[in-house]
Amino acid sequence: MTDFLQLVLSGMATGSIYALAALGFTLLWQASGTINFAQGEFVMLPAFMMLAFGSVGLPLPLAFLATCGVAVGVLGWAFKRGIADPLLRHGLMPIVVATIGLAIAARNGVRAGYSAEAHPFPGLFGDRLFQIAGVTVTLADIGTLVLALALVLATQAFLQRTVTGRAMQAVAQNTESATVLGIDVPRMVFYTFAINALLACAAALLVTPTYLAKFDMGEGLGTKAFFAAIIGGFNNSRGALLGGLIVGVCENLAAAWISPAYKDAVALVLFMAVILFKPQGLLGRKVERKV
Amino acid sequence: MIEFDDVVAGYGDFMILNHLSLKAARGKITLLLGPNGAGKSTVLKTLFGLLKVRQGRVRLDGRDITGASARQLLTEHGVAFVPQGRNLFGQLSVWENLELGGITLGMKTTHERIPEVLERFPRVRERLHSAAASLSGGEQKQLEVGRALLLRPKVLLIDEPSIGLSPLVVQDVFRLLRRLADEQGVTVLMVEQNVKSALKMADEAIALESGRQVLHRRADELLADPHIERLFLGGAHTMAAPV
Amino acid sequence: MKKLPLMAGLAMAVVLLAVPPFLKNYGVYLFSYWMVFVIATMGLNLTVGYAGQKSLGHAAFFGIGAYSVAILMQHGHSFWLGLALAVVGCFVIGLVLGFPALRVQTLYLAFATLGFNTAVWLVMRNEEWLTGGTFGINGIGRPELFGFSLGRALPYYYFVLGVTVVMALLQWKLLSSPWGKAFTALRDNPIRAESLGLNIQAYTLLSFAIGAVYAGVAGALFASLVEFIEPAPFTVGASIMMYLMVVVGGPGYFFGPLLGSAVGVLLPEWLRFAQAWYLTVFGVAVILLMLWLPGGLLSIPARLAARRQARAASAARAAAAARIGG
Amino acid sequence: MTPPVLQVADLAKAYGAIKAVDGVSFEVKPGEIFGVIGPNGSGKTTLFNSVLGQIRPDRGRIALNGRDITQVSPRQLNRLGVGRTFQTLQVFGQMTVRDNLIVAAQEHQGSMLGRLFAPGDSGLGARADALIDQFRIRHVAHQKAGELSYGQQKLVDIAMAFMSEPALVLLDEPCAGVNPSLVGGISTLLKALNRERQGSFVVIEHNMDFVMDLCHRILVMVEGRVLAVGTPDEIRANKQVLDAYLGN
Amino acid sequence: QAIKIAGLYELSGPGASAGTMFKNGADLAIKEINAAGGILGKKIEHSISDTQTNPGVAKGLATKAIDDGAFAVFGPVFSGSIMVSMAETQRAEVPNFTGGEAAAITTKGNPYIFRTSFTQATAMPKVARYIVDGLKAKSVAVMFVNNDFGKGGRDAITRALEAQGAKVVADISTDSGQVDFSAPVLKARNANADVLFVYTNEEESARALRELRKQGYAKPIVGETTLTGQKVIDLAGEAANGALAHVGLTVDAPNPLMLKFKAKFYQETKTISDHNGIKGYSGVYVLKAAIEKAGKLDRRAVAQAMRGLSLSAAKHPGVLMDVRFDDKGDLDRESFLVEVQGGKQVVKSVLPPLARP
Ligand SMILES: Nc1ncnc2c1ncn2[C@@H]1O[C@H](COP(=O)(O)OP(=O)(O)OP(=O)(O)O)[C@@H](O)[C@H]1O
Ligand SMILES: Nc1ncnc2c1ncn2[C@@H]1O[C@H](COP(=O)(O)OP(=O)(O)OP(=O)(O)O)[C@@H](O)[C@H]1O
Ligand SMILES: [Mg+2]
Ligand SMILES: [Mg+2]
Repeated sequence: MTDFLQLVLSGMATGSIYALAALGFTLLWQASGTINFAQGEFVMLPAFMMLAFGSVGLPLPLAFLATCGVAVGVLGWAFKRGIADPLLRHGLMPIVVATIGLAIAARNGVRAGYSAEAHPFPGLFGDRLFQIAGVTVTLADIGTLVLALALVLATQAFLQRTVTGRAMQAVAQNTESATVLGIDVPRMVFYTFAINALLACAAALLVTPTYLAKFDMGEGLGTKAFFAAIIGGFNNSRGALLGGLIVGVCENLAAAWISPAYKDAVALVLFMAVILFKPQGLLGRKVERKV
Repeated sequence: MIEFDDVVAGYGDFMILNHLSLKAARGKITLLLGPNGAGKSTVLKTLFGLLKVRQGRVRLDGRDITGASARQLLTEHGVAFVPQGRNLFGQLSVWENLELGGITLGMKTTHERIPEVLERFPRVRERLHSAAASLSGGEQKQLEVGRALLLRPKVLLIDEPSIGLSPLVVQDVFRLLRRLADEQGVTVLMVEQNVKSALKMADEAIALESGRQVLHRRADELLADPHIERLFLGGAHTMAAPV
Repeated sequence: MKKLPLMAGLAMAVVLLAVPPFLKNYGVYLFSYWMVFVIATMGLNLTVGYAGQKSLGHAAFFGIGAYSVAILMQHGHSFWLGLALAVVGCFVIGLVLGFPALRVQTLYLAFATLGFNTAVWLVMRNEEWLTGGTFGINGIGRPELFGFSLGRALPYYYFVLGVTVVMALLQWKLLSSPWGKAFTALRDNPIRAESLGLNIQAYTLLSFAIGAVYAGVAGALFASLVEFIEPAPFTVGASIMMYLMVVVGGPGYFFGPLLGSAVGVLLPEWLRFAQAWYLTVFGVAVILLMLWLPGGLLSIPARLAARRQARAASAARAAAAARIGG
Repeated sequence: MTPPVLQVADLAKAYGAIKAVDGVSFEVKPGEIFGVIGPNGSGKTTLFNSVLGQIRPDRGRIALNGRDITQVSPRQLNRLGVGRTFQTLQVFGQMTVRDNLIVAAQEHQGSMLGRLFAPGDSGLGARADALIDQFRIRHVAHQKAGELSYGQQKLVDIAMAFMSEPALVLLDEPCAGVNPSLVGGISTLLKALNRERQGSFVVIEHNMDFVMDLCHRILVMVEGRVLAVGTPDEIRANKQVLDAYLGN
Repeated sequence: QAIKIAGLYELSGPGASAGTMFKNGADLAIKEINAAGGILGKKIEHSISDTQTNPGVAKGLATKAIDDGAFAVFGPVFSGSIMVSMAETQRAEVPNFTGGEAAAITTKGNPYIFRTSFTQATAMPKVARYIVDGLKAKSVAVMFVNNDFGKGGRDAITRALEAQGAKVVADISTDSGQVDFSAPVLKARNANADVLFVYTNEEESARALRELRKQGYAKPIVGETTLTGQKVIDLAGEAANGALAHVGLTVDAPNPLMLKFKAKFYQETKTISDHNGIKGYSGVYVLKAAIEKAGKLDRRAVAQAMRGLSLSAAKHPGVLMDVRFDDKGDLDRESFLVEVQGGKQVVKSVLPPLARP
């Protein structure tokens, strides 16, 4: 039983990491109708930015704030101007491929320009251990989980409950109609990417102590986040959290009790089942009526 | 007054309006008629800043609005536009669609005005919290018209509102437009294929063919004209016999 | 109009035939590598570009083809048997993979195929008794054709080229038959297509299965080209690269895969002068390409044609307007 | 006696609390042009989609020429000779108008395997051209259907329904957005097909001139139920119908 | 004119860390040699290319190296890639130095392939001996990474342990890039073995060590070079303390040459070299010695000279440690048993080569 709890708790900690990365996917899908294959790199870049700010002597919180600033400019504004604006109206394919290109460029740019090594990253929560019912958890585990939860709920509330959030969704669903209604489309698109950039920074802050700052850290993270987002439901931010936790926990249980070699397959089976029986995801809304 | 002066506009390299000039009087209801593909919708889209004006000028009450964006027209000139086809945010609820319709007004004003609109379109009120895409064709159109009225525009561009609306509702909408023009001096530029009913309520009519104005007359005159058929037929063709 | 693609194809064929003898082994190897990916992405182009099914699992079929040949040759069977198995195996598995496509569309389909790819990759990696696991399978030979050995680089290249041409002709025939229209209809509007009597289930499944066969054939050739395989070239990442090649080349354009694979295979090699930065440059090049031509490289001729057509239509319209006005 | 072409009995479909179609029964006789009218949201489109296998009705029975077709797929219905149009535009946007028409009938030519070896236009070019001329869309025949005006797309959509020469066609607001001259044309076409080939039609339409002139019988729906069925004259004289739908 | 050395390294993809280190090591050696006048009076020209950790690309690059007339080929490091590319270099009779540790590389009878480090087959018996004799363990749990490197090591250690009379009671597979080690650590804990043997790459080693500490694992943790590298210590922090490892090559060896190398490497690259850096560096010096022994720039003669080549660090400082090659291309030299103490590798004992020259 303790074993089980240990696995579940650890899985939830890992899962909340997936959830944070998945949150970006669901946000972009709901608010701009795109999929960003560079989402993992969007987490990796702020991690390195924070390291860079740290190396010139900024303490972590300041480095984080500075990184947020830079990220909103680069991953938000520049991404919007450089990639989203010209490509959004051409449908999904070109922008998806552009983000694949971006992922390749970012990953290899960091590798060539900085280093191919993994770098340790200061943890936000210190290295404290707790014993709860015979189960060991770290402060970081709990902190990540709580913060992930908070971010997910905040994002969800923003999108669903504020007019700006809904205007962002409106732009994704029908840009021309949004224009006709006088919605400031470019600004909404910018908000979307700016928020995405901020979420990526937050994710980087929480994720990197475990993932380590490495040029290809985004690759694995991106894939897992993908799975998490689908299982939870792509058009729902809470889904990202649920999906992330499910993937994290299932992986752990499978690795311990089924087959470590096929542990990814368990998430996969789940994933297939969700896709086939509830394609909109566990918490996703069904898209209504086509004819 | 809406004024097109020698306007050239189109899609990519395909010019639909070739040196089009036309005028729609202020505070009047002007109909835009013509065969399918004449360029009626293109006129409205160009006017509303959705298509680029390649040549010529567009003026509104004497002010040059060539190249103005939709947002500017809406906020600075009080122009609202109901396009042809379906233009809702399908996955958002009816209520949310209405709210977004008033985004340029601020939420306070919008919330004050929404009940008024709902009263006018009771079918829409019944479905207030359903996703817009689940509405029937006519219900969706009603919602769209309502959403535009929320803005209390000074100029209303409306593209074939009668598509999908049942006869009673069409009458309602037409009557409403008439009142807006008469009581509030709203300028209405409307495209219609439902020619006879539309002419009955309109002030003037412009017929378009291949992107050219072929006629501009008073609506009542036109209605009385025995040759009216020819005008919106796009020449003298009728459909050939079946094979 | 129909002649233009044919002419371009012929010109390209001349280049492909005449240049390699003047290249060193490395050049020939690259050309072979390129052709292998042309075949694979031709299949993906059918599935994604023409039939509009979002597939991110193409590398799995590529791998199935490669392992078919590798495993059979390892056990002393001929390449040709492996190739046949690759074709049949991929067709059947492609059909099976098509089934999720009947239930889910667009984004979700992409995910399902991505999951399938991961599953296949896991099997390749873990079932050591069959696939050699991460140690891979070494010493895969090259076939003989009519008693003529294809072991050396140049003969093998011409063999691969020959297969490419055959596969291209088959696809050309397929696409110019009513099936081609059916696939496009399926892509544009499946609901309408079904109400017009199109068996969208069958066409969907077939678009996957036929696409998979192309990948399988390519995989078979790949195994013999590299003479060693392990699971790494068949990951989701590889599928994503293939998707990139199709989109960059121009999805739904017949010769798109030829150019797209050149971008995916040859461009990084050309960029090697940029040293450590060459992949960064490659990534940026892909972005710029998309910004310049969102419809892919082969949308240039289509764009020009569309422009010409639009100008003609404009002129016709202006003339009509003049008649009325006059 | 020949069975009705289309027989619908006690059909119902609800979305949550909304009874979109609520126990509708009617028959369409061979060679009949049957109109369906009713206020917005009265369930006409839902009725069509249920009959045509697009959505699954909650209850009810549908028969085509006496054969049960409840829950038969749209494709099979098409193969059984049922054509249709949709209320929303449904064309193949990336294909040319002519290809739209060809693809609309090609599945009726030979077997699937046979089509692999058939000529690109499946021998349907002439028929497509004839319809193109009839609907006066010759000048846009080689344009992409997605780049046409609303009315032009509507015409393509209707023409597609006739490509495979179906015995029964269900049309959902065919005249919406179509120029009056062509509305007359469509009317003429339907009448001629009806006369010459005994084609049966079910038409949803809000254009009363069209409906009254064309239809042999008309069904009026209100709130998912049948309010009245009758000849145009009967319907025009029905007080309830006037109140609910037609006005003055 | 110049001696062309073609370096085919994993500079991107999963092998990027290892490949970059190997490249940097080789590059440093080449710079030094050129500065000192080259080999037989000729300068070395180092052409570097990236295999993307993809065997198909590696094969092409090997072909290219041969097309370009490379005198010798360095790399790739990953076993899968070297398996493919060495077929090309063998066909062209070009000496090929690899960092791969898989046993299979030298069992194919390829006379042109040479290692720059132990195979797992030589290293593991040494570890096993220490586990059984030094730690008096009867049962061992093995945690390995599920790739060719990890599986090869797992097979070798299992064989070696069984030969020494210890039992492997748990066989725990982990993924490359795995983040959450709670399940494998739990399994290790539940196995209740006397010793845990961990054979994963550096980053995963660090994560495993952290999780082991988190779950309070108290038994000895033993590994190979990748368990106690400086990188691991940096990443795992305190959790690395107490980990034991058999290390073929470490910059912390009690060896002045090694310390000098460490400093130079740091100066060049601002990173601390791991075993791959040492492999690349010493490999180039081995080649130099072999060419000088052959006395001419003849590939076949150099390959011939490599057989049974025995080099002492005293005479050839660049090889850093005494080394001896056998006729298969495998090498033998002394190695170390280290423990992490206070965030540093401390050498506990020096293990002699298997066979003294
Ligand atoms: N998928 C759905 N989910 C929820 N409600 C639906 C759905 N489809 C239809 N409805 C509701 O069912 C009712 C009937 O709709 P239907 O489209 O059949 O009307 P209609 O008679 O065709 O109207 P119109 O003349 O406006 O096209 C409407 O109130 C509509 O809102
Ligand atoms: N998106 C587009 N791209 C290219 N051409 C277009 C596009 N939209 C319309 N057209 C062309 O422009 C011409 C005029 O279209 P428009 O929509 O203005 O016609 P309309 O008069 O509104 O017709 P309808 O009565 O059918 O709505 C048509 O010939 C059509 O082919
Ligand atoms: Mg129009
Ligand atoms: Mg309807």
